[in-house]
Amino acid sequence: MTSSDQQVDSNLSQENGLAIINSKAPFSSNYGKDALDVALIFGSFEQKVSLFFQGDGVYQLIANQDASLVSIKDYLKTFSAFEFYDIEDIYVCQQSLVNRQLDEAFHINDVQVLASVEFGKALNRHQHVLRF
Amino acid sequence: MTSSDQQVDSNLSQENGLAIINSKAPFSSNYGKDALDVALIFGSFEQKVSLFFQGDGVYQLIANQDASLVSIKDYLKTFSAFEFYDIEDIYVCQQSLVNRQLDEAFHINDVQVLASVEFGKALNRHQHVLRF
Amino acid sequence: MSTLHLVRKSAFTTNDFAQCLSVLDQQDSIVLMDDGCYNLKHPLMDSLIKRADSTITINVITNHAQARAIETLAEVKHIEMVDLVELTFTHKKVITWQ
Amino acid sequence: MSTLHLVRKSAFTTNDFAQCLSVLDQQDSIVLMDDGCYNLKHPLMDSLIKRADSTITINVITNHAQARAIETLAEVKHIEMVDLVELTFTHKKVITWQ
Amino acid sequence: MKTLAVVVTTPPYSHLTITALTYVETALAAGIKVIGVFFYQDGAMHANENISIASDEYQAIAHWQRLNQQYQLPLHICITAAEMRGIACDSIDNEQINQAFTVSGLGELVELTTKATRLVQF
Amino acid sequence: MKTLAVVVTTPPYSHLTITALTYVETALAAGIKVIGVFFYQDGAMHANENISIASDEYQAIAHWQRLNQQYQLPLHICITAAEMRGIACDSIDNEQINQAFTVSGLGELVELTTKATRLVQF
Repeated sequence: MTSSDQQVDSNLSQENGLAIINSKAPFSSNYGKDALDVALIFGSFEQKVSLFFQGDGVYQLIANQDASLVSIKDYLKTFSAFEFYDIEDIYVCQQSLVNRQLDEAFHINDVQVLASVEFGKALNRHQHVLRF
Repeated sequence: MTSSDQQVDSNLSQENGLAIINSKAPFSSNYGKDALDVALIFGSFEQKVSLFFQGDGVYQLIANQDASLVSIKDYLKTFSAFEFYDIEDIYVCQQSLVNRQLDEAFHINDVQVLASVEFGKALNRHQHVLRF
Repeated sequence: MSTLHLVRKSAFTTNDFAQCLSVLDQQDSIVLMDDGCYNLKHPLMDSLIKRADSTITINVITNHAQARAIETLAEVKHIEMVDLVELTFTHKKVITWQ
Repeated sequence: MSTLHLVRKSAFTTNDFAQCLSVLDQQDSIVLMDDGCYNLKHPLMDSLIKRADSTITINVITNHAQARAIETLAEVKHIEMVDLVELTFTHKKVITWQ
Repeated sequence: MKTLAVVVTTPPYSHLTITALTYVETALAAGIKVIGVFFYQDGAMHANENISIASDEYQAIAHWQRLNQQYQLPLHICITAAEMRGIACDSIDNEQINQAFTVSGLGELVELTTKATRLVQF
Repeated sequence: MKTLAVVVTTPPYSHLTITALTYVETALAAGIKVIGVFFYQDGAMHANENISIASDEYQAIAHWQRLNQQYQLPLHICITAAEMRGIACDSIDNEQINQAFTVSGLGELVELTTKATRLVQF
């Protein structure tokens, strides 16, 4: 863990920033892209934003997807820009992964897999919540 | 059962007409109204149309609802026009009612409550199916 | 008071209510509104009410339930829209499950 | 052949697939497409495959599953869009569960 | 002769529409007679001439137009659904309506359904 | 002072929008400072001037306009969401955009979120 990570962790003890819950699968609706656009704009305004993936939203994080096979522009690739935008808190609900028989293999780094109670606690550390 | 009902039943042995499956609750989306509009236009063109209610769609049939309490125009009242349009086959899935702890008390007459297998067989008697 | 959860969807059709319950904290409150009123009859509601240690307050918006002819439960508090506005500020944040 | 069922939604989120299965006839076929591909990993699929008397054919559109990185099952036939067009006419009717 | 009628209820910016398009295009290429596509509910938004989708995204509307031209595929939008969604349908020579689409009533859906061997909804 | 920002993601023809409207109106009547409503996703369709809802149905757009006038309630639509849904936002004096609404970017949502005591999504 780098010192900048520790900085983020200590910020988390205060109630601040926006939490975005992603609850939809990536390829059938614009919800994932709409949530991403909100996350990136908060990042570019240097406002704290954290991403939560729950339910079918966890499919947005899974490795080895290829949107081009269904003629969709792959907005998931933009997830690799999170670091650039200082979006460092990315949480995924463990139970949602288990229910869907998914491994903890993601297409971005530093995803934190949390049990439901911890997932809820992480949500609680934010001032505002939007869900897509 | 009147003689006109028997006529309808004998028609049912052939594969014909449109079946519309209603799967959505009445007051949060336009699906129920959109399905109703399709049913009535088929009726007015004297084309056979049957209505199926399954899942949260069964809430469209429940007695004692009052859309005006939430400022919605009550399209459910138009269900009473089904007879006028010769829409006589109205089926509701029994399991869906049981799951929702709903009595078989409907705001229109002549609703046929069917177990899943019979519900599926009634569906099968139609040439085309739309689901809303 | 912690989080106010607005539940707007039927748990008979989607899993939004289940997701809400999975992150629910002891100090939270729930408001059933729109199609969320149907959840009064859902097995998830039974288990929520039976949680022995529960301090969670469950509310339903009266006219939303009445419009749908849904009978309510003794354990559930009936509120109006003006109460929902008040709850918005007596809790620290609001999450909408829709 | 009887009815062709197009399943386009995840059973982890909505109950459309469950509704489809409740009316399924022995001669019917299922096509998993779009988010319906996720159902390959759903418990409902296990029980469908294990139905001892089942003559139901289960298909998945290959690129829809591949795009989603969903591994498929031996019991499920991989098809392309041109096969779906053909199935449309080898069955008596089509019901879309979306 | 095998004839097909298709109902599309998803908007042009939904990825689900790509599946509908691919299906119809494949059917046409296979020599199936597609007697018409009826755009209902959010599907009616397809005829809005002002829709602007980012150029690197799938251009569903242009794709439907191409099928309309190449195969004379009839594309009907439901007038009631369209007007609710901000497409004014009352004037002649309406600049807001994409010319590949025909403004129709639900009666057209009855016509398509009664004529088609198969009806498929997307 | 209690301040509220509201995000609306449902279209004007959805009955869910009535709940959002009633909530905002009740908050305003109770003296809560509503610093703005941000219309995102299908909510952006509210600003389409050509939307025509049957006169005996709830007129959500007229209702938002009234709140805008009576309380100077700021109504923002997301430009990207609007353009995808057929509202051309590029011209000045745009006749297609309902004048009660302001065409904004997502930056406005950041502004509202950071200023508001509470953010509520509908």
